[in-house]
Amino acid sequence: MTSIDWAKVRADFPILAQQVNGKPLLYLDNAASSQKPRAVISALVNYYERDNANVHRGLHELSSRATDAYEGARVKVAKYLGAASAEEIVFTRGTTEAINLVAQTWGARFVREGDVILLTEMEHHSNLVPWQMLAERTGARLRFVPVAEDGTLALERLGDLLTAEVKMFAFTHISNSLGTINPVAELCRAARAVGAVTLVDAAQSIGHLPVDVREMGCDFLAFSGHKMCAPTGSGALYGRAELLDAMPPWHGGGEMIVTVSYERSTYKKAPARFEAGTPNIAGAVGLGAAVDYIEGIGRATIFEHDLALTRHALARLGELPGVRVQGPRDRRGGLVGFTMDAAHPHDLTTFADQHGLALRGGHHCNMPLMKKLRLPGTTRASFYFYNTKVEVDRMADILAEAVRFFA
Amino acid sequence: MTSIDWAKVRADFPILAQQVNGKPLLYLDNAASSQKPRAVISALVNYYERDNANVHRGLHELSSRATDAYEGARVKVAKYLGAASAEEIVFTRGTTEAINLVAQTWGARFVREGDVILLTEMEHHSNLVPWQMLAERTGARLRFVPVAEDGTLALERLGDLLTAEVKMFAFTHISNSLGTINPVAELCRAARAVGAVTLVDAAQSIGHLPVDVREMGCDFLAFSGHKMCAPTGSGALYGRAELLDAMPPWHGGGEMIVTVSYERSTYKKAPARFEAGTPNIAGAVGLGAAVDYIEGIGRATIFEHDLALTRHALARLGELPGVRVQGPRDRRGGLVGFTMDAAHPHDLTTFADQHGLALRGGHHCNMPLMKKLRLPGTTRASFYFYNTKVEVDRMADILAEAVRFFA
Amino acid sequence: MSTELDELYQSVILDHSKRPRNFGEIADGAVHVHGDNPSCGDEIDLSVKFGADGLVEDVKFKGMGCAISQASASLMTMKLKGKSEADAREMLRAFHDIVTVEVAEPPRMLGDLRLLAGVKKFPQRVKCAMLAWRAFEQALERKGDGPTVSTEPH
Amino acid sequence: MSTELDELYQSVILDHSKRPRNFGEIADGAVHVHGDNPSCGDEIDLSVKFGADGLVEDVKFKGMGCAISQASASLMTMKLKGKSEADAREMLRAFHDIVTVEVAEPPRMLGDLRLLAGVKKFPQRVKCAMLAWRAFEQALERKGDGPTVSTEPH
Ligand SMILES: Cc1ncc(COP(=O)(O)O)c(C=O)c1O
Ligand SMILES: Cc1ncc(COP(=O)(O)O)c(C=O)c1O
Repeated sequence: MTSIDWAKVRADFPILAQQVNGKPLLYLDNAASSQKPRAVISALVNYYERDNANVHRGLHELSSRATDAYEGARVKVAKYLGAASAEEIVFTRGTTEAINLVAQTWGARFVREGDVILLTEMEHHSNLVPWQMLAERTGARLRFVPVAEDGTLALERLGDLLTAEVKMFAFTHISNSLGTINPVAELCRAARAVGAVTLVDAAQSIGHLPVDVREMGCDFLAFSGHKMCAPTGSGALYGRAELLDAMPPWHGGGEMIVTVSYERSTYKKAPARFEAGTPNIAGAVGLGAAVDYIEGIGRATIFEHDLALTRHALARLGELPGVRVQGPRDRRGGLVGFTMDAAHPHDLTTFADQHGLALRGGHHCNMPLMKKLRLPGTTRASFYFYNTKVEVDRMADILAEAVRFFA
Repeated sequence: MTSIDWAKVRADFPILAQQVNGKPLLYLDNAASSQKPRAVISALVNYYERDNANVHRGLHELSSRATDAYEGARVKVAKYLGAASAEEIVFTRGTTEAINLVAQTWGARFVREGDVILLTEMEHHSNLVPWQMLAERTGARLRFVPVAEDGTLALERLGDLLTAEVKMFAFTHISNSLGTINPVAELCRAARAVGAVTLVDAAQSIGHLPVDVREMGCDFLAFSGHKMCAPTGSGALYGRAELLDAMPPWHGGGEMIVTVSYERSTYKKAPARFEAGTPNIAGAVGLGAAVDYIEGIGRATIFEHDLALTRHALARLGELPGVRVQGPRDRRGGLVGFTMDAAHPHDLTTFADQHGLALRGGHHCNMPLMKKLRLPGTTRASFYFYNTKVEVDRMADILAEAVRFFA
Repeated sequence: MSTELDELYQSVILDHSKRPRNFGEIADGAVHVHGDNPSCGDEIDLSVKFGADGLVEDVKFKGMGCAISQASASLMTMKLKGKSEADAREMLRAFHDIVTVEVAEPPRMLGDLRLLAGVKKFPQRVKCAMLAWRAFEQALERKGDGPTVSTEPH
Repeated sequence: MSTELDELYQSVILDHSKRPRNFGEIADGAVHVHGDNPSCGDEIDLSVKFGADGLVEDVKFKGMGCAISQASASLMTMKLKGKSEADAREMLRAFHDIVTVEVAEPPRMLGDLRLLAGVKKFPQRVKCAMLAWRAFEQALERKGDGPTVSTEPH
């Protein structure tokens, strides 16, 4: 087993040592956004107190340092994802921007009327709405891999759905409401067999378990830094070099051009081609620091830890009357969505908050899935490596109290 | 006169108290990016150490605090710009993203083949390339207000150029290579008279002099936070409410929708409509802190200060043999672009850097303008309120040494 | 235990949320309004029938959502019946006041609606309490249009 | 004064940058290559004429840019004349070495090009020193194609 001192790890997160509504903060809203360790906060402070300048354009010391820090972060992210080279990493504000970038540029070049974009019924709005917009612009059609009763994808339907008309198969690695871990390598293989390009939404997996784009065999992968200990406004798109270089540019502006005349411009190759204007330099530096921090613990270790908490949570929630957990029993990530007969998710979340417990209630940007499951939303507890078994017990006690309170 | 203790202000910027290449740092690359005061860095640290959570979606304490901080920053920015309401402020990564947003969404709805986009010959690539792309997509044409010999806009040509075919007139407030301050209110008035929409690129003016969208009478205004003491990755688009609400959505995803089914979605009004996904929350909070910091000094005061340095720099540069300052004599912002016969901008910038002096050399994302002026680029010194007259003298001494060195 | 929670979820409120009164739809001659809070998924379908005298003759609602939104809707329907437009508007104003600011003496006409004053300690829940009222406000706007069967798009 | 600067801008280098040798264009029978550093605007038009024996018969350049890029181009043209492809490639490799890493004894064949070793202290300027060489490398690639008049797109 691992020899991580989890208490010491937890102490790296200043925000956790506070009282909320008179109770110790019990932060279980990690699937929405994770907290930041001191190492990441310090990386930002150091950047601004020592190295800050604009990147790429300068021949002075600070500008060189800023550029090295920014490009160094790109190398870290590339390694973290198992990408073939740093040129395959485009920095974005997060998952949503990365998916929109693909839908707009790859989509403009490669999607035509009658083509099919295959999604799943469990996609976050961020991996659904951009494709709806692309379908509307191009006349392409959307298809969905159904979610089965047990919260997993109905893979037996894949043969029918993944036809030669499918140009893109975009799916989430881990469902943010059900917790389902999808068999991404298998899905990518199936897509490749019909010549479809794949995009993996790794928003929920990126900081939680080993993610390797070449093992997965995906063409694109999108993630957000803020869910993996990094600053808000950081994140990236991974794209296979061949695909990125075949895509038209996205935003026009400084840094993405080779030559500009008043009439026309020529564009750099990826990743610069897709990073017009001054980027979120400190955000990237913070993301690099988050990669280092997470790798210091180890993603396999984190997964093991989160899974242990999840199992314990499932056991404790199972004891509560009228509480029903959504999603599969096995192959699930570190989050638990559930309903409680006695209380609507919003009432339950308000109740929890008064006890210092941060949960999330609602549709979790999965409106159509909630409708399909005939749920008015769920309440979600999501774990990260700084959470403890004692916290899970405290959560269960608070929920038990809620059952009594709202009965 | 003002009673600002400039030495005390300067002490607010930790980065300035360092040696570079064995000499005290003399940072005169502010037009590329400004430095950050402790107040802004602390706002980031406080946000991450106390309040961090995802915005809008949560019913728990941290989420409320994060949402209040984020939306509070929007109110501050709205006031700072003199906008009619906070709903007119869309947070973006910076100027470039803001302009692309307008070119893509407003452009898609309102620009048709044969329409004209009017720009000026002094636009930064970020206010040129997005319009070239729009022109290519739609068949619209670009026209340019020429830059006259003295570095100002040839306003006598406006009558010919600003015809009824012009749908958009987009121009910079201050030229980032010439320093020219354009008569924005006059340009907006002229555009309104022919029914053209206006976009002001305020990248260089936003933290340097009073900017009021209603006094200007513009329809859109774009700026970057990183040039006004705020974090990288922050910035905003101001848009008149009526225009924003007439624009189609941009990126699809969480937070910008009202309802989502598998087939279609309906969208929120501005600004949420244009802010898909988790935004750069800390960036916005830092931008709000930068607004407070700058307003604490006063923009009129800052302008006065920067102008005094610029005048002094112009006088000192005038003494140097073979040094030619670009741009107008009067009505100019706090930056000076020049050429030196003895040295190419890159050699000069390297020379300066060895003396601790951060200058920028090159085309400054103004390639077509440099070509027109038959310059291989210029060297630029750009000032901010933490710079001093003593620093300008030191710069002049270093440049004098360069003249001798490269002679 | 948190007294704020006890004030927010008083037994009358929990009771109304579990067994809402006037739950259903008015078949004929009513103005129908659909309202929702997209960020939380609460929905309401309100039907309001105005009498020849302009008074609120009947109000019913269907909906799903949190206890606060359901209780507020249920209590509202009970209080609005028989009211004139002026009185109803006054009630709307008064109710909005008690869920957003400290009101020393909440008007008696609000009756049990006053029990929802606990909401003001929970700013994010104000929109839950107001959902039914916003729908009713729209019904008033469309009173002149006569009976409708369409629902309001967001 | 900074010794790094003195090493970077030795008098020979400044001299070549101000009065570049072999400045111009080869009219007939040459391979023409255009190269640039888009981020700084340095440009070069290189023409290389290969003899029947495969040796570099003549090299000329036109361009604008910083002292480093101009001096490097000027010195390069002087050294390449009469060289075989193998020798020229060896020289390219050796030159790249001295401007990027510490080389104890720079090969004598580089001649005055060794004066550009000061560049290695200035990593951002390496691309300036290499611009002419990258263009020459392209000319070698296209040697087999015979004389061209087109310029290379970026
Ligand atoms: C006039 C002008 N416009 C636009 C920009 C682009 O700003 P950003 O790179 O922050 O998007 C700049 C700064 O580089 C500028 O000076
Ligand atoms: C599965 C999934 N996809 C996409 C997103 C969107 O991420 P972001 O809001 O950081 O762009 C999220 C998080 O909200 C998510 O959980």
